Formats: sequence, C-alpha cells, structure tokens
Amino acid sequence: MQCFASSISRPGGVARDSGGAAVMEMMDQIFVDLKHWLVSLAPAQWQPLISALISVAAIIAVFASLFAVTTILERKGLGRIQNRYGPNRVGPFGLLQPAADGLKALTKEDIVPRSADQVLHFLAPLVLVVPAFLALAVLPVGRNMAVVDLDAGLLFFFAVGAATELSVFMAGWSSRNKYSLLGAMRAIAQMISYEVPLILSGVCAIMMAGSLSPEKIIEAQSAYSGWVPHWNVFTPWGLAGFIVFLIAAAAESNRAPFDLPEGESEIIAGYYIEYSGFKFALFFLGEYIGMFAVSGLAITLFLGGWHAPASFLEWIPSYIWFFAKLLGIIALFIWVRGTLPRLRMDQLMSFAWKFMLPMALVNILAAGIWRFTPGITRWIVCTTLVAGSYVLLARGLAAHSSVAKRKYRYAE
Amino acid sequence: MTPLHGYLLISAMLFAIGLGGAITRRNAIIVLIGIELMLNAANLNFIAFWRFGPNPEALTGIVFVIFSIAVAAAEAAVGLGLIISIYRHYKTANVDQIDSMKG
Amino acid sequence: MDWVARNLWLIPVLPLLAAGLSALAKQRHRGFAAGLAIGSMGVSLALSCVAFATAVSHSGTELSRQVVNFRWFELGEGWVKLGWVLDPLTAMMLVMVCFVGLLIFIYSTGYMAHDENFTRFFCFLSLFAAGMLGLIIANSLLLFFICWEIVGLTSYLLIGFWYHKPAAAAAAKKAFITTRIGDLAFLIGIVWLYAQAGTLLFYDNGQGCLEKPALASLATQVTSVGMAVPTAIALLIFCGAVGKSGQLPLHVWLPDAMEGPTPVSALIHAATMVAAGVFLVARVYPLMALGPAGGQVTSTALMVITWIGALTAVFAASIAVAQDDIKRILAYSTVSQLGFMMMGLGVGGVAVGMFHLITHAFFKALLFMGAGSVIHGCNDEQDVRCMGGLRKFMPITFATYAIGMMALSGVPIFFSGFWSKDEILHAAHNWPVTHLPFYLGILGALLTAFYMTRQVAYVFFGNCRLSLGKTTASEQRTVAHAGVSAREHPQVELPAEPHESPGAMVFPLVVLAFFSVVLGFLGTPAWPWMQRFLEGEHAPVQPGMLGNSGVLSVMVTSAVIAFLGIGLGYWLYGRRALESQQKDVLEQWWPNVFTLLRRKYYVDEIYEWAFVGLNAWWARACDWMDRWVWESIVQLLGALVVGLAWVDRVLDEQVVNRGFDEACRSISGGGGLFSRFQNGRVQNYLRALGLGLVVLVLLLIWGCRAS
Amino acid sequence: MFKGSPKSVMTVAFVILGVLTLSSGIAAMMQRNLVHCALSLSITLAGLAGLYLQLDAQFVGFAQILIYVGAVAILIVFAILLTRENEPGSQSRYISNGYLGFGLALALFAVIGGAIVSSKTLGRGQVPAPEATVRQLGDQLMTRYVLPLEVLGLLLTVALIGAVIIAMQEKESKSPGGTK
Repeated sequence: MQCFASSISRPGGVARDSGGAAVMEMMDQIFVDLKHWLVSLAPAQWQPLISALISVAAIIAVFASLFAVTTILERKGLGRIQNRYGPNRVGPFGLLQPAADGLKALTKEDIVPRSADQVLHFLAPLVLVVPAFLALAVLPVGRNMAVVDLDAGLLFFFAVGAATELSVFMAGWSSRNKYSLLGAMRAIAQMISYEVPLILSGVCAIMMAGSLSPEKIIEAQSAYSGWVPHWNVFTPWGLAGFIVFLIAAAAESNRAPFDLPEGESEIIAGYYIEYSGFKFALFFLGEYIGMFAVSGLAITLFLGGWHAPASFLEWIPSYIWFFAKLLGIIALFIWVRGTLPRLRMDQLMSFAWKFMLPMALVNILAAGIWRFTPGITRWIVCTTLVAGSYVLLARGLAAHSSVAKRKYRYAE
Repeated sequence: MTPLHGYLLISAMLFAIGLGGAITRRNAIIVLIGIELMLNAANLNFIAFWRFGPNPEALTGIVFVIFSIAVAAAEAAVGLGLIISIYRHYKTANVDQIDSMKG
Repeated sequence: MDWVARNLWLIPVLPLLAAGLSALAKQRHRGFAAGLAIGSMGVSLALSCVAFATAVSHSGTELSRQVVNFRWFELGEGWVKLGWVLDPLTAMMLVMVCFVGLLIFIYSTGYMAHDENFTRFFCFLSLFAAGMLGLIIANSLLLFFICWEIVGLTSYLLIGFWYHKPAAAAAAKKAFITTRIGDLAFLIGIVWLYAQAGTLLFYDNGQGCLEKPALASLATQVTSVGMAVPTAIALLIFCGAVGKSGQLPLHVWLPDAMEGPTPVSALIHAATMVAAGVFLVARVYPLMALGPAGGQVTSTALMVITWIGALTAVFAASIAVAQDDIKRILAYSTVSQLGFMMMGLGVGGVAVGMFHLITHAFFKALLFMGAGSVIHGCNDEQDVRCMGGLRKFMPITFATYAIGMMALSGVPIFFSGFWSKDEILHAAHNWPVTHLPFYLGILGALLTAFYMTRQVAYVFFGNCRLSLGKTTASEQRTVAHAGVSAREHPQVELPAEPHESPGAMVFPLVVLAFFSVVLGFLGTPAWPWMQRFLEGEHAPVQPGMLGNSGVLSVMVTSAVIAFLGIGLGYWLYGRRALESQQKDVLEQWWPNVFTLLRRKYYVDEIYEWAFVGLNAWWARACDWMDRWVWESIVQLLGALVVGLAWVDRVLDEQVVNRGFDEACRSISGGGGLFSRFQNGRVQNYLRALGLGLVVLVLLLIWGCRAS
Repeated sequence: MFKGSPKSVMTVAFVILGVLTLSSGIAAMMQRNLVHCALSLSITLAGLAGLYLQLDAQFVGFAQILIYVGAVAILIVFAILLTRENEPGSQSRYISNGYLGFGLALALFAVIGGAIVSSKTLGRGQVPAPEATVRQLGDQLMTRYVLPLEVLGLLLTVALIGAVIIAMQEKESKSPGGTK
C-alpha cells in the first residue's frame, strides 16, 4: 500500500507559522495521525493489512452514516418541496427514522420468487454495494486522506463503476419477472449511454492535471489568485464539464429525472420489484453510495477537492470542506428530484447521444485550446466555443422535437 | 518454479479451457466466449513476459495488450452482430446446424 | 527568412478553409459561398504577390530559395518530413494560379448563376485552388503527390459536376482512371526515389533529393536492366506528368473533360491543373537532367520528354483541325500546347517551358472563357457550325477572343504566344541531338494558326446560323441536364437572339486579354527577364539580341508560319459565308483524312479494341484450354479406365468384376471421407487448427530437445 | 498494488486469483445456462485483471475491467437475450463427438505446460517491479506508437459501423445476413 508512504510523509499544504495555525494543522491531520498511531501498535509484518482494514472500516462507517443522514434529509426535503411535513414521528423531528427503517428492513421477511435464479438473486445486491464502496477508496476526502493513491485512480473509479451494470442485469434477469427484466434493460441502456459523457466530461480535468490520479488533479487546482481558488469549475470548459458531469451522474445513479428504470408508473419498481427486506435495503444503500461516490468525483474533478473555496478559509480542516461540498451536491440532487418530471425513454436516449456526447467532445476541444493559448484570448475563444455549441446543440435537439407533445396510443 | 512459470501455466490452462469450450459447445455465443478466453490468455502472456522479461522499461508488452484489448472489443462487437443476424436468418444460434457451406 | 516565406502555407490553407466552410453551407447560401471563395482567393493573390516581390528582390542571392521543413509523424525509426519552398518557380506559378483562379471565380459567378448547385460548385473550386497552390509550394514529393491527388479528385468532381448527364459522368470516370494510370507509375517512382535517396524533400539544405549529394549518389547507380536509376525514376515520375498533362498516349481524357462547366475547363483543364504536369517536370528538373554519368549531355529522360512533347503537339493540333465542338477544339489545342511546353522543357530547360506555360495559361483561359461566353450567349449551343456572325452580337467577346486567338497562333511582336513559342522553337533549333523536334514544332505552329483561324471564322464571321425557333440537339441535352436550372434559365426555353454576356463574365475577359498581350514582353530575346529570373540571374536589356542571326531566322520563320496558317485558314473558311449544313471544306477535299482526324485517329476505338479484345482473347484462350487440354485429359483417363475394364472383362469376368467394384467402392469411399472434412461446421475447422497447434508445439519441443 | 508487501501476500493473492480465474473460466465453458456462462466469463475477466495488477500493470488491469466487464460482458449478455432458444436445455449443449475437443484441449495444455515447466530459460525469480506510469504509456502511445494508434481508431470506427449495419433489423428484405 504505497499510499501510506505518501501519507506518512507530513503534508505539504499551506505553510503554517502561528500557534493557532498549528492547532488547526493538528485538527486537519487528526484522523491521519490517529490511524498512524493505531497502525504503529500492530506488529510490523501486519501493518499494511491493519492500515488497510482501518481505512476501509472508516470509509464504510462514515459513508453508511452519511447514507442514513441523507435518507432523512431527502425525505424531509421532498416533503417540504411538496408542501407537507416529512417523517416526523420517530424521535425528535423524526430524526430517528433511518434507524427505524433499518430495523424494519432487517426484520422483514426476505422473499425469493420460486422460479427465481437463487444464486444470482442473492448475489445481485452484493455486486452492487461492494463496488460502490470500492469506488470510494480513491477519493481523497481530506488532505492525505485517501485510502489508496493510485496512479490510475480515475480509471479504477470508472472500472469498478462498470460492475453496477452487471449487478443490475443480475437483479433484473434473476428474478424472472418481465418488469424486472424491462427495468434492467432500461437501466443498462441508460447507464451505458450516460457513462460516455460522464467519462468524457471528466477527461478535460484529467488533461489539465496531466494525470489520472485524484491527488494530482486536486493539487492542480490548489492555487489561489487573490482569494479566488483555481478550481476547474471557474473556467468555461470547467463549468460546462461540471454541468454535463452532474447530469450524467444523476443518470448514472438513476436519480430523478432519470429514474425510468424504477419508474413506478410504468414498470412497477424496475429491477428490484422482487426484492424485499434487507436485500432491498442493500440496493438502496448501493444506489446512495454510488451517488456519493460520483458526487465526490465531481468535487475532485471540478470543485477543487478538499480545498477551501477561499484562501482565507484555509484554516478550516479539509475533510469538513469535502463533506460540505458533498452535502451541497446532494442537496442539489434532492432539489432536482423534487422539481423535475421524469423523462421519456426516447427523450432520455436522444438527450444522451445528441446533446451530452457532442457537448462533452466540444468541451474537450475547448480544454485543449485553453491549455495551449495564453492570456485573455483563451477566455474569449473557449467561452464562444462552448456557448455557441451549446446553443446550436440545444436548437438541434429542439428542432428534432423529441420533446413533442405526447400522442397517446391505446392498446388495440 | 519462478512466478513467471505460474503465470504462464495459468495462461496456458486458460487457453486450453477456451479452446475446449470453443470446439465443443453448440451455441455460437459460447464459442465466442471461448475465443475471448483464448485472447485473454495471450494477453496474460504478454504482461507476464513484460513484467519478468529482460527489458521492461520498453513498454512493448503493455502497449500490445492495450491494442489487443481494443481489437478484441471490436471483434466482440462484430462477432455478436454476426451471430444476431445469423440467428435472425436461421432461427438458431447453434453452430452445428449452420453448415450451409457443407462441401 | 522572410515573413512571407515562413507563412507561405497560408496561401493554400485559405482556400481550403473556404472550401470547408462552403461545404457546410446550405445550397441556397450562394452569396456566402461565392464571397468566401473569391475573398480567400483574393487574399491568397495578395500574399503570393508579396511572395513574388520577395523572390524578385532576392533574385540571384543565396536567399532566392527559402525552405521551411517540419516533421509530420514518426514512421519506424525516421520522421516523415513535409515542407514548403519559396523560389522563383514557386513565386511565378503562385501569382499565375491565384490571378487566373480569381478571374475565373469571378467569371463563374456569372456563368453558373442559374445552376442550383452553385454552392457545391464553389466549394469544389476552392478545394481545387487549395490543392493546386499546395502542390506549387510543396517542398516534398510526398506533399506534392498528396496535393496532386486532391487536384485530381476535384477535377473528377468538377468534370462530373452535372453528374445526371451520362456523358459527364462517363467523362469524369475516364479522366480519373486515365490519370490514375499515370499516377500509379508516379507513385512507384516516388517510392523508388525514397528508397534510393532516403528523403522526399526537394531542398533540405544539402540533404534534399534534388541537391548535389543525393544526385551524385543517384547518378552512380544502375538498374539491373542497365538503365541508370535516375533515368528510370525520372521516367516513372514523368509518367505522372503524362497522365495529368494529357500527353500521348494518355491524352484521351482531356477532350472529354470538356463535359464539365466551362469555367472548370478554363481553370483546371487549360490554365492550371494540366500545367501541373509540366510544373512537376520543371520542379524535379535536376533529376530529369541527371544523365547516366551525371554529365551535361542531354539525358535520356529529357530526350523522351522532348519526343513525347513534340509528337503530342503535332498530333493534337492535327486533330483539332477537324473538330466541330468549340470547346473540343480548344481542348485539343491545349493538349498540343502542353506538348509544346514539354518539348520546351526537354530542349531548353525550365525557363523556356515555364515561360510558355505562363503565357499559355493566360491566353488559353481567355479563349475558354470567351468560348464560355459564346456558349452562354448562344443558349448553350456548342457546335461551331451552328454559330457564326457573332461579332455583331457580342463585340467585346469577339475582340478579346481575337486577341487570344492571335496570341495562341503566335502573331508576331504584339502577342505573348509568339515570344514564348519562339523561345521553344529557338531552343529546339539549337538542340544538339537532332532537328526533328524543331520541324515538328513548326508543323504544330502552322496547324495551330490554321485551326484557330478556322474556329474564329466559323464562330464570329459569316452570317448567324443559330437555329432560332427549333431547339438543337445540344439544347435538348442542356434542358435535360440542367434540370431545375433549365426552368430558371430564361433563354433555354425559347432561343432568343445571341446576346453579350453579363459584366461578371466580360470583365475577366478584358483583363486576361490585356495580360495575354503584355506578358510576352517579359520574355523577349531582347530582354529575357522571366527566363533569367527563373535561373536566378539579372536580365540585361540587349536589343542587339533581336538582330542575332539565329534568333532572327527562327523568329522570322515562326512569324511566316503563323501568317501562313492564318492566311490558309482565312482562304479556306473566311472568304465566303459558311452554311450550317454544308460540309467542311477539308471534308470535301480529303474525306478520308478528315474523318480520320475527326475521329481522333480512332485512339479511343483502338484502346477499346485493345483492352476489350485482349480480354475476349484471354477468355477464349481459357475456354480453349478447358475444352481441349483438361477435357482431353479427363477423356483420356476415362478412356483408360474403360479400356482397363474392358481388358479385364475380356481377361476374366469373375475377378475383375469383384476387383473393379472394390476399386470403385474404395474410390467413392475416399471421396466421401474427404468430403466429410468439409462439412461446413466451424468447429471442425477450429479443431483442425488446434490439432495443428499441438503438432507444431510438439515439433518445436522436439527440435529444442534435438538441438 | 501490493508493491513492497511481503512475498507471502503476493503468493496467496496469486493463488487465490489463479484458482478464481480458472474455475470461473471452466464454469463459463461448461455451464448449461448461457447467462451463467456470461457472468462467469465476467468473473474470469475480473480475475485476469487482478492478475494484471499483481504484475504491476495497473493501467491494463483497470482498462481490462472497464472494457471487458463493463462493455463486452454486457454486450454478450444482450446477445444472449436476443438469441434466446425457444426451448432451453432441450438438447445437449455439446456438439456430437465433442469428446474429441476435450481430448484436444487437454493435449494442448499438456504439451504447452510441459514445455513451460521444462524450460530452463524462464527462471529469473523475483525482479524489481518495472515502472509503468500512465504518463509513460501516454508518451509512448503519442510518439512511438502513434501510427498504430490511428489505425486502431480507424479499425474501431469501422467495426462499430459494420456491427451496426450487420445487426440492423432488415426492412422486409429477405437478403441473408440481415444486412440492408
């Protein structure tokens, strides 16, 4: 685990002099130091294993609790948006609702259809959840706080993300239910279609940092001019890439308005109709963890990772910034879900292939121009390029009227 | 018994498995899977020889594997397309029933 | 290194951009496409004028050739390099192409005004300009070849621009394929040169393939058949030039190419593209001139060039005498003039050939555009027999056309054609090898003057024979091919009086006429500025040269020849008004000769017969083999078996029957066995492969053990 | 990944991955249910990726997962669903005289394995892990292998279009092969 060699070496970061800064420094690195202390207790030949276990345990604990928080936030937020109280019975303000849900999920009967393919039906949730947690391993949640610092970290992220499609297929196919199968097919088609713009919009950040490692990408955005940080999102291509990335991320994690695969009104619950009890909870967990992971990637690629949004806020510990940004993006997702209606399948596809993909490609071109042209000209060129292609593509999409008024055809 | 032996043995075994499946199974798709297995066995060879070979600083093995992965993806796409259209035409995907080239 | 030399690449890139943009434009954005093309061409013209000025200012100094090379991509160990060069040759060609091109663009706005595919046309034109200019500035034979092919492609596209017209489509295909024959040899030559010289750059301060070291190393090598390597390469490259410049025997495509729109004929098939072949020879002249010993005696390649040029000149001129389509006459005249240029290159070196190339580009473009204007004015009538008396209806066209005609037929003193052709004849006269090309040239000049006079007499003199009222065949063709444009075209529906063409078409004519007069004075023997410029020296004014006996004699000869031709033509055709139905005068005298000429010496037919016949013969041969050889063998075997059986039966019923049946059974069994291998199941084949693999590995191991 | 870690971990991981890969490979070849075959194939490919990581070829390993597990396996699964037999399992999954194939495969493995085991030249034991960063790969691909890269891009494009055209639903044209 060479990553810990990197994290043992004391952090670079901003030079501290005053005492208060030292305290802040300590606060910033407190978890790292804690872990090193724990590891140092173990015998030498076990240390790599121990440190790995510790980080994995920490990741799982943190993000699982974040999952619980997010569920309650989402339900209450949606409630407010729909002008009703969210859950408010269990505990103060219903804050214990997640615990109650967890208990319910654990205690409910686990139904497996008779004709189902037992093994796959059992494996599917695991195949969903495990890669989702794996993907978190390369995200630096704070200074020196990535589980592993891979040279090809982003590739790793997307690679383990690929397993999601398999699990969805397993779930849909194994439960021998035509709605499940339809849902799985939809989900896979959607994921494959939106994975392309997702990766491509990430490419421009990679180009800028000249590396696939999240640490390096964050490092590339770490500078400040005045107190304004050099985040990718503050450049034309970065902004466009960020937006494309967020949309694609919402589609990847089957969030509204892209939640066709589990659209209740059409195919009852998509590929997990036949799941109940704890497996269903696992699916739920998996989806949310996936959402966290991809949001964290968005933060890493475009929002400067764990860096503070302004130079004079650097004293606040890095992980706090990371999770603040994460919660912000999650709030955005919740808001979108509460606001936008669900798309139609053909609209979904044409949006992916006719708008997102060209936009991402143009964005890469813009990033290249940005990289190789100096001064103010690059601002003008990139802005015109991105904005112009946005306008043209949007007009083309509207012209092909895939969003025309729906003509209802009754079964005859 | 160096590590290289181990990897080579694994790749040989994988190749044999793929070959066995490819020449015994009925279904065209499984035949294709067998071929994919053989390809991957070859890739494993390349990587192993790159890792333990005399001059690994030339990334020949890795680059070759990258190319062969891409080629294999293309091959899978075309092969499956062929299988599908054959299925549409003959209403079967069994290679032993598709023998219109019988001499 | 000057700014313009460094940014020379802009000249071809601007039209390329124009082409790309107008390719994206909709068909109805006519003004956009035309403006783009003309604007880019104008800028290129300005740039090339700057380049020309630079070249002139550096003339004679070591800066007279400025080269910029860059790496393209890494191939194996070495890099493939491209580059561009600015030297007098390039500069002169640049100005010429940009200027003529610009004028023709302007002209086409008038000529193609009614065509529905206006935008596409200008897209192709710009692409052509890009290719041509790139070819001119290329400093690498590879880049040269790339642009060469672009130019060929655009020529194909533009000949077949009215692709719904079968003749046009056929002509386009013919042009493309015929030139491909030459280009194949050209490509082989390039590859060979690369193998020998190791580079395709012309000039690479010392390493280029046209510079001393490479040439010296080339000159020493001899092919297996005894021919010197440089000669062989030069001839292969020359094949490309033959194809592009329509020399014998690959000239057949050029006249057919006249199916394309007239501006295309003017730009591509008269002024620039066909001259590219000549330019190619001029560009690689050091290679061409490289004798077997590298000595100064005229090299084999140059002799071949001279002979082919001279023959082409006479051959095509004689055909042109008997043609009736106004554009075809000009086409054959182009072929013969190109022959003159080749001859000039062969006998007199770069300067002579290039001088004629430049002047010819101007007056031939002028003639073609005049012809276009005539056709335009006569409701797309192309047959000279159905015209006549047009000088009353379109005076400006007539005047300019007459100037062009006189320039082409070499009327002395005032017309550029005279001086350039005179240069060639003079050089031919001084050629050490033999005087035959000189006489051929004289004959060609005579014929040129003659057929031009004939044409002018047919078109402009006499009384108007335009078939008013009833539509001629060519008009029906026009209506057929023009499609929508025919409906927009007011004159096509009912043929009106012939009328002068719009300003956009007349203006270029005037300009070109001016230049086809003036240009000659840049290269008179008295003040051979252009030639010296090309050779990088300064030209003194020496009027005494005119009095020089050799020069004077040749000048007088060619002048006499020109007047002789014109007089003959006038005497035959100009004296009395011609009737549209009446047979040609020559036809009345020597019908056979005339038909022979009119049918272009039956070259097309000969090719047809040769290739198709060869095919048929081969098929027959195969058939014969089948019928007799194999069949007979089979028969023989059969007879053998039958005979054996018979003998056997005669010998002994019992044994033989059994034995024979046994034999048959085993044979059929064997057949069945073999056919079982071919049971069409993929996995059997796969299995065989696997088996082979096992056996091979076993052999390998065994071999290792053995060793 | 396990750079610098004790050799025991290496070997253990190696054995686990090898067994996983081979067993799932066998499963992919011998199971009756096609979908199971495809899924076992994806396990095999993942195992191979693990082996690549063992060999310090990070990039290739992840690319393997991304492309094979993410794309090819899904593609195969789709194909299986599209060419579903009407009565699954009604007939033997092996062709007649398939035993020949097994024999052949075994023979092949015996021969090659024998060759490998008996070869003297292979033994080099542990060698320090060579450096293969993404940056180096990129440089190589952009300079030395740029021409193959271009050709490969062309090939992929052609394959994509070809596959689409081959598999395209024919418009009531009875042309064999389904191309239109």
